Amino acid sequence: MHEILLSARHLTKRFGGLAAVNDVSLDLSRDEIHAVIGPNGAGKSTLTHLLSGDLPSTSGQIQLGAQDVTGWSADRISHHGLGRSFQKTNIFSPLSVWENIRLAAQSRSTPAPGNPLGWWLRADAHAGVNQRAERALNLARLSARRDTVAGLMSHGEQRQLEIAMCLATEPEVLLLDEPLAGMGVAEAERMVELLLALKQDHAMLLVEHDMDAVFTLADRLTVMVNGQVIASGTPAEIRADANVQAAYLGEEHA
Amino acid sequence: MDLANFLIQLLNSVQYGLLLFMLAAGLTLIFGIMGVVNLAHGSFYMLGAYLGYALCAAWGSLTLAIAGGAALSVLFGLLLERLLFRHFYHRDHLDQVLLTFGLIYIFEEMRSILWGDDVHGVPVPAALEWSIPLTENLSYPAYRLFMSGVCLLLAAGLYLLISKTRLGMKIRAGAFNRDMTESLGINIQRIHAIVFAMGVGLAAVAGIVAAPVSSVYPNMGSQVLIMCFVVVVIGGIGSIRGALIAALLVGLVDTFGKVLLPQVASMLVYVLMALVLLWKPQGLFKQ
Amino acid sequence: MTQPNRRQLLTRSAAVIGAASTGLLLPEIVRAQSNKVRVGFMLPYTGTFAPLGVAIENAFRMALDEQGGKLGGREIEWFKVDDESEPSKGVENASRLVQRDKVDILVGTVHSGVQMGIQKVARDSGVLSLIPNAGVHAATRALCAPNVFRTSFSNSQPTRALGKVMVDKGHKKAVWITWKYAAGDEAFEGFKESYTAAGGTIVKELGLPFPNVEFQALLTEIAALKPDAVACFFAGGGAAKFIKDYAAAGLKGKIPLYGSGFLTEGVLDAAGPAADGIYTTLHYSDSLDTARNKAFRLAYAKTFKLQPDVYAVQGYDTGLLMIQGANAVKGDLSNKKALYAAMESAVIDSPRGKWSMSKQHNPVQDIYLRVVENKENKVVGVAAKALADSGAGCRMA
Amino acid sequence: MSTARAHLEVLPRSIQLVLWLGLLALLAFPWIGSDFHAQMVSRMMILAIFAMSLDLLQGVTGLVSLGHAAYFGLAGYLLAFMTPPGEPVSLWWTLPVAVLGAGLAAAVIGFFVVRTQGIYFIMVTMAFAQMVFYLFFDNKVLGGSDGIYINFKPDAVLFDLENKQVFYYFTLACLVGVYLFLRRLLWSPLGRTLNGIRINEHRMRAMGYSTFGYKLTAFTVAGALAGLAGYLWGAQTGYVNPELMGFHMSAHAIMMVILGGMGNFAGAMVGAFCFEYLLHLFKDLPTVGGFQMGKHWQLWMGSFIVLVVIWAPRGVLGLIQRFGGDSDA
Repeated sequence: MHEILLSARHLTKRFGGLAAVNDVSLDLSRDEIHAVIGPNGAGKSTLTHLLSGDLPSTSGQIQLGAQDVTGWSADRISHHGLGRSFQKTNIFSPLSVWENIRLAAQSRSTPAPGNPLGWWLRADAHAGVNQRAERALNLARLSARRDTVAGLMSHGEQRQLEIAMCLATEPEVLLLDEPLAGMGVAEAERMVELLLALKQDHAMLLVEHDMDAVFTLADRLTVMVNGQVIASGTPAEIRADANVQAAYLGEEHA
Repeated sequence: MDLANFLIQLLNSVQYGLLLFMLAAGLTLIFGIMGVVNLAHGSFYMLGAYLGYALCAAWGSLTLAIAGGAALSVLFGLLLERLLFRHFYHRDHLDQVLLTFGLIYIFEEMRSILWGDDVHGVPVPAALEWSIPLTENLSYPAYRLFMSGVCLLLAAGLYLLISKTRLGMKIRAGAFNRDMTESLGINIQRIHAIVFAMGVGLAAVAGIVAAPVSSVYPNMGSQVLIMCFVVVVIGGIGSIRGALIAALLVGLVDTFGKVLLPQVASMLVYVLMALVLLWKPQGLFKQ
Repeated sequence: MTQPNRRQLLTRSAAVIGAASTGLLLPEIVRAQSNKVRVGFMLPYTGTFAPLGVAIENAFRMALDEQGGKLGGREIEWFKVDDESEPSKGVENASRLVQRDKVDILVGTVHSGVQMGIQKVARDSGVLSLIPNAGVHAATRALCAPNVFRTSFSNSQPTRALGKVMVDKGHKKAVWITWKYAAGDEAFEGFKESYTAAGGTIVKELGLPFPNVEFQALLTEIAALKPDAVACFFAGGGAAKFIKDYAAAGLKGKIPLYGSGFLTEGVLDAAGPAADGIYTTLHYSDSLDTARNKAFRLAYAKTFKLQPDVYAVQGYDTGLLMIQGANAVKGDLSNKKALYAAMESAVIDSPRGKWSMSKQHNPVQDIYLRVVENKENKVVGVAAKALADSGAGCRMA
Repeated sequence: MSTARAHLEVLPRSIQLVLWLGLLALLAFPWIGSDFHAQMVSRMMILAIFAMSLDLLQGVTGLVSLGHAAYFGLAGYLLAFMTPPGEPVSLWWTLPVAVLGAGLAAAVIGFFVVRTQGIYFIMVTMAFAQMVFYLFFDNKVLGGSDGIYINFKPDAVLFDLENKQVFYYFTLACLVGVYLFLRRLLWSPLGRTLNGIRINEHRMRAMGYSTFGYKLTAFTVAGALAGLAGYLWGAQTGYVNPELMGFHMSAHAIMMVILGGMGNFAGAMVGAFCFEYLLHLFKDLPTVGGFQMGKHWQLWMGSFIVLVVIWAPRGVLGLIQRFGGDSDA
């Protein structure tokens, strides 16, 4: 089995009485896409927020590589090699595509806020940052849209930009929250290709509804219903699993 | 500070707190519920006080002045909302700050042109001219008790209106998500007009009711403005209950600050506000 | 809007800048030097002290009009600036009159913070500066100057006459209360000096932040302390409120209230019956029973349809002082030595009674004891005869 | 698809032109205008520096501070405390001390204030500024409500600041220096980060920026630059009082930045000059037919502000752009 990059043990998140995520444990290994599926409101997005540090967990433990990152802030976790994209497009609309990606890339090599050097140097003259940004731009196949204002692009392209900004921080672990949401067939195919290409030396957690994409991409599958994991395993095992069918998949995939 | 004195000071602080709530009530609606940063709130209070003085002089009775003042100020509020504020609900807080700061200048000058720059007094109605003896040389003016009564009535009325009536429900819905409420077929424009006019009316009525005690003088609004924002923000923007509790708290700190720590009395209220905001960044009772 | 060519763009922007800068220069070009006396008013025409600014200007002009509207035989050109009682603009507004309008005489102001700004400009520029109201001590003490004359009072003068009066009336233990700001502290200095000298003891010194007007807490404190009497310094809207709260708290009948005259000046119709029986000391009273005062009040009321107050009297006296000075040098205001000498030795026949100038250019004047009876300050007697300010620390250059 | 760069960094040509013309006018002014106007314009320049320092917070980082005058006044007071009554003090060490002092105060207050968001940030900055105001207003040791004199302008050895024209050009140099520093800062890593925080702070955190540190740095730098302006104000007028830190001064700074147009520092400068110039203009209005126009200056000033906020949402600079006909505004 490949090296485990991210593992969660008994993760729980309560909002008052409601347990949005209830005692969930899962592992993410290198070179593997681990998809999390489940009906709306199953707690998938909440899970990503817990793993990325956007939301503090009520209980449970998160391990990123060798480091226990439970309770860390989102920016500290990000610095430890976790990149994430958002379900609702969350980009810098007035800025150009290049500037969006460059800002993400800059987060990795920028002087401390208080250091006056960081006030005087020209941000876009930093070779390392530019190189990282260029790589992410090409990986996400957005080179043609380099100087376009992000807000003016199509929904699909903005989702690609989300991925590019995620890659620009050169993370080892990728949390992708419904990257295919709202995409046309052609755009979705291109995105699936992109995700497959990214598989090497990244560990990816994919939250997705598009069953075809999930079954082509995922090496492991976890099904969540009402905040709990009801089944986890390879796509074949999940397809054959009785209670998954009953709770979620329905006949056509039987 | 023996017990009797302490109890009287407590009464003073409660009375000042209730007065502060009455002054800030209009702001809880416009700033609290509708989210419009209304720096001109002090000016509405001042215009109300001068209006009350003028009506009281003309009609001779405070109750008539309150009624007349309320009606006129609500009309003025409706007009102002129609002409100006209607275009600013979606605008950024900064534009609201700029607009209302300009209005402060305009209203100050309007008052100077209409009613001159002199200090005036509004007589306490004869029925409330007496005082209740507390100690052998201190007694409590009945009018202040009347004012506290009005404040409590106002607080209860506002609380019930906002949280228990259908109109209140629509107001809260509109404040929470304007577009969703509009799509449900509720005429949000009318709701906003009503709430804004009520906010202006409340500020003006507060001016009239407080006039017999505070007397009426130029630029009186600016002294009240900052204190009203302090009350609304400490209470939690949008919460009527929060504004009442915060007003009582500020009344307490201000009253006992003057008596016990006179050297730092002026800073205490702001220290309180800073502490509350740092402890609970959304104020005490934010929904 | 098609993309305009460079030339068109250049002209438009230049027009904007050109208009702005000429606007700045315009007043400059008009300012030809004429042989009129240039008098500049720097007074509050907006905000809380607006009525005081108007009263001072009215009375000053009336004093000059009574002498034919001339100063030492020369016509007068008037300049005005609204100081808004805003201390942060004090120096800026004063410089406008002194440097831009090149006034020969600067009359102003009311607020002591703004007065400090004027004092700075007056000491630097040497312009003849007449102070019609602000009682800040420094103006005729540490920061005194030969070209600065005050026709009103120093903050401690009225209260220096108060101490003895209260002890004479048998009040051995008193509480002092005022706003915590410069004018309040300086008024207390006068009261403390005179009251302790006359054998009284100050039980407690109460203060509240300026401009807070919520007095209930301190009134309760006073009731608990049970002093023989209360002495205070308040002015304007806050004074009216203090009088009403004091009476409403039932203290009016039980603990007599004394104060500097500004407690009951110009606020009696706002304060109403609550003010009756309050004893105050001030260098003037509406009901001063002298022919001079009656003539002045009649003339003022006829000209301006307003009842004059102490601020009008101070404005009027500023006019009288200026007339004496200008006539002594026959209008040649540049002869500063003779002008200042004449003004220093002037005796002003004022509605408040004759007064003369101290060496530090602050009035040496009688302070009257007054009591409020149905909205009027009745003169009861002279609390202090020819009282002069100490002028400590003044080194007249 | 227009390839508009983020409008912040690159100023449209019409605005660049206005700035160059403005600079020329300012350079030539002392030779045309009188002493008083030179002082008035140098006061406008000082307020322009103050407005630009607030624009770093308000326009670039999206933090609206209603207490920015506290650091402006504080530096003025530091100069007053450092200047002995009898003789001038050297500019070369007092200016840095005042600026660093104001920056330190901004850092301390900022540490508490920067955690809050939105409206609460506005209110808590106002609360802290009122505390600083009353600290000086109530204490006679710190000058009390009547303030303190600064009897001598700082001594600069190389040039004589007592000479009004020299002081004017020194202020102009500070203005241009601060403007260039801030324009340059827009292109620096800190500038780009603050820009990102204004647009989408949540995403910035998700990408690995500890936004608290950056916002605190912006607050401190803005406080220090406000200190520079306060120091110059104290040096020029020679009189500091608590109102310099008051609510009105902070509110006027916000007016200037919004009026001029936010985010590119040119707007803050134009806003400062317009605001001050109009105040003078309206107060000087003649008496027309017995109606003293000048006395009611508040009416005209208030109306102007309301008109600008309705018809020129992006401030005077927005107007100049439209007036100058730039298409990619």
